[in-house]
Amino acid sequence: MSFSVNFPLFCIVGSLLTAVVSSVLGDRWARRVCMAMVSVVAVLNGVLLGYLTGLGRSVSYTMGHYPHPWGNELTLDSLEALVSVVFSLVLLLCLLGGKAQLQRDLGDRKRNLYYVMAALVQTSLLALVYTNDVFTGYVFIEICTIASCGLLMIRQIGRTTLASVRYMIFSLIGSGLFMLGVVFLYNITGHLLMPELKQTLADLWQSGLYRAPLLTGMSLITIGLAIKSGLFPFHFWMPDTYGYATPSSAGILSGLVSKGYIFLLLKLIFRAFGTQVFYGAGIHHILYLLGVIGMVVGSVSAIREDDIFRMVAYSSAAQIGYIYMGIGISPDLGVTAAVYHILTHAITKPALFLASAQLTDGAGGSKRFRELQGAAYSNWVAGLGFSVGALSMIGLPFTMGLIAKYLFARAAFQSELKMIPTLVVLGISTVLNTLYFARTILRLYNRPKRKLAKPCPVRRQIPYAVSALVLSGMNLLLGIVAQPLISMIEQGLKQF
Amino acid sequence: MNLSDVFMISLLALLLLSGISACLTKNLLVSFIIFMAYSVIMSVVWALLQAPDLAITEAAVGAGISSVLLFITLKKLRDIQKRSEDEKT
Amino acid sequence: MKKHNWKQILRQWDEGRFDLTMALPEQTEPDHAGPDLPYRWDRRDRVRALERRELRLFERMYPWLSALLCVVIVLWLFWAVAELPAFGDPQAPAHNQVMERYVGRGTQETGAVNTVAGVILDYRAFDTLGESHVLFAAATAVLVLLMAAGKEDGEYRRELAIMHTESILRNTVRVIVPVVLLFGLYVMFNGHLGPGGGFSGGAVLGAGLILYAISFGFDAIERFLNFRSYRATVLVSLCFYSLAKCYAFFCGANHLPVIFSAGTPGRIFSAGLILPLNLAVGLIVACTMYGFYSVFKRGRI
Amino acid sequence: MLQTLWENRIQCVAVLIFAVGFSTLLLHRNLVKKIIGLNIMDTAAYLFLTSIGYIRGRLAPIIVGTDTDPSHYANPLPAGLVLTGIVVSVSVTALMLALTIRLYDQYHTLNLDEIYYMALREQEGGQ
Repeated sequence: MSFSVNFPLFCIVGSLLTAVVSSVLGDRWARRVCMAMVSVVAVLNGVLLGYLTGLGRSVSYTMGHYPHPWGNELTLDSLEALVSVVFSLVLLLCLLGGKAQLQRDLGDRKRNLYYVMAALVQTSLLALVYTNDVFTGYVFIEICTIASCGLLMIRQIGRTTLASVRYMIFSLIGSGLFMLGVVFLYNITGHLLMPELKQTLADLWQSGLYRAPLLTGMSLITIGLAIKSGLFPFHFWMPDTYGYATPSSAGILSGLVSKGYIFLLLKLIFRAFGTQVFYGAGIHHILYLLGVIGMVVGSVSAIREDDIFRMVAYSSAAQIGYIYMGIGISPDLGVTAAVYHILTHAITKPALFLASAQLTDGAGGSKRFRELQGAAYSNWVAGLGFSVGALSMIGLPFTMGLIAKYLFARAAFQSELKMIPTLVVLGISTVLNTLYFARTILRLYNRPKRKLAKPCPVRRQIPYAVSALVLSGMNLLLGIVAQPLISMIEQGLKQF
Repeated sequence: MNLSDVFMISLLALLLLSGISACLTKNLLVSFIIFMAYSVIMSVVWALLQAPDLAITEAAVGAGISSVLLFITLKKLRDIQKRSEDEKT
Repeated sequence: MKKHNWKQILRQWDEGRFDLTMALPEQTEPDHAGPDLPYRWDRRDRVRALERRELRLFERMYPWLSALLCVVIVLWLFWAVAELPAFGDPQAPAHNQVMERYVGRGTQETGAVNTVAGVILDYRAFDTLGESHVLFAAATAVLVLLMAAGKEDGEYRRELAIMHTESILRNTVRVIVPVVLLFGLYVMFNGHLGPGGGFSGGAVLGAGLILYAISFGFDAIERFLNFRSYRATVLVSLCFYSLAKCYAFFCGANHLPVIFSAGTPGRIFSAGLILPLNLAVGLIVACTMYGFYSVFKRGRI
Repeated sequence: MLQTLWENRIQCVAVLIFAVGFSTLLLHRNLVKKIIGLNIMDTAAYLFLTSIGYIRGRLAPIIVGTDTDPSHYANPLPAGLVLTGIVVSVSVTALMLALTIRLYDQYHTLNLDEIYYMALREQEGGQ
């Protein structure tokens, strides 16, 4: 066995140590250490990805001397490595791209604590992606919740405190339900490790024993994670949370944290419940329905917003709907589309938030569209970043958005029942997306009558420019040559 | 049904009662005190369920530290209220 | 019925004020709001009035709504509970080979007489590693929130002056605090031999510190626990915890022997890593609990 | 069914308390009451979990002497999980209380909806 299977352990413990050490360092050093750690994590996971793709099967890594079902474990396979590479890269780019706003929004004394929270988010995302144990999932969900609340409320204006309270309340309801679901499943199976859980649940499903607790446990876990990731009826915390946080945090929360929960749900469906039991129980129909409604409702709300951040936040609610719709369609093609869309959204949404921040800064700090007229001329990088992101969200050719929509449509043809509604809603949603994103782009590139704001100095923009160009480049690259990524996801799902 | 069952059932009834009344009481201070009682009852229930580790922890954390934090918060809130009223007058 | 002015709708779309309710006739608009009057019944006003009415309605509905929700959840969960294995049944599925190994071979494998300590600090140590960082994360977040409140709150000094006159309280505390601290330490050190462990011991220790701080003031406690020593303790304990567990995980996964032996079960210096880990956890918990109190009380540690 | 419910009475009580805490957390407007509801909800889930570990007529899972026969002791795993959970819930409580203090400092009320309207008005006034 190659040495690289130890990398997830090193990444997780290393990020924990980074968080602890950053809390006593000064601002600059905390920043450097944290960025270095995140890049190292990205590289190590990349190496692991290479190894696991070659290996072609999943590996379970015991945390300690006791294999499952006795001790904690991690599972490593190519999909998990792929997702963690993307997550760490995006986290790095978020921290880089929002640097200017971070310096403005954070007080002097606690800037290092921001990096503590970022490192904790990184740890918990890695643990959520790699874990093979349901209860470990619960513990790291809590770390993730607290750390993301920290990222949110560290910019202390009234609205962020209010937003973090609402965020916390929804998250805690979600984790409470998740916990109760785990308790139910433990009660009827006696296992917390995923392989045994899957085996026992499949047996119980066959024999029909304990049917009610089984269904209850699964649905409680699903509802809990759906609430935490902001599926349709539970998306009310989103606009405030993403709209008032500092842009790096908005990018991290919308692009990574909610995706981490969804990935955990996928992992539970495949590894802990088993697709047969989960799809046999019919919970996916509810997810499908809520996802479809969320796609439309989120977009309609976004059209009605005249604040650019809140508009992007509502669009996030719509995109979460896409992902759940994919999970609801079918366990093979539908989930492939969902995973692809997780990556699309993780790459696109931070780019949009960071670009909006740059644009509003250039336009004198107002988030209204009226004042943003022609803002792209004073900051062409941000204009470019926003346009690429927006076009990808609409689903134009050469972007990841189009591929995601194609994959959803392909999955829809598998299911007779869901084909028509899926295609119709995809169409409606595309039109609605076009309505609000096209409007914004037109605004940005429409020369105002009054004089343009002065372009901001180039030196301060370099970190943002790097991050925007890399994010846009990734988006276009993976949109043009999508096939390797799709086959990687498909292969990964087979190993799941 | 023997004596320990009766004891357990009465504890459970008390637990339910204190849980509901802690949620429904209007006065915050009363609600905190009921919550403290709830934690103590919970720790006795856990001791009866053969989980002494939990009983110790719940007694220290639930009845001790959580409640202290709640009381300080209430104190803080009153201070803030008083300060803002002073500023008004 | 209002006639739609498409140009106007287009402009509103462009300005982000696009609203599907525009198509509806505006009944709520007051009659007097002509174009010559300065007051215009704005859309926001309409929404706000609507929401206020909703709020009042909700205020009245709250007990009923919550009762309804409660009943729905209870019925749903009762339906599930009714099928669960009976309480206290030794044949229940939860008591399977996992539990048998934890109890039957736990003492031999981990060296801990208290199998709960063996489970959380050896078999399932990764959970516990995460858990102590939950405490750390929460302490950091609380520090961020309440430090920003700015100047130190001088209120507690006045309270302390009142406390000084309460000699009964102070003398009681003087007697109780050493006992509480001693009990906390005992629970911490004894975690692998009897009920207790790092978390409970740390919580008791923290409660003792808080009691001391309440009656004797922070100045007394700062002689041995100020911000510097707080940070140093937490840093060292957490780093030790992470590194020790990382080493154990690494050895376990690669089938290497660890240098810590289980020792003779029942002795105080036994159970390999469990005793030092309990101490580390206990210090973290005690410091964090005291830190919560101190930050809440005066805005700093 | 009633027979099983009576046998599982601890779980039933836990479910009842969970529902009370859940609806308080979701529907009550006072932030501090929400926090109490949260704590009650969490402890109810832990009570449920602890009751799984209990086995009639067996002792706490602390080995007595050299008797390591698994059929003499209760299940240690639920206790370990609950221990983890309690610490998580006290951390979350502390964080929520700190948020409450900050919020009260800014808006001078604990009613979340009032706070929301005040924030909305503030935002519109700022434009």
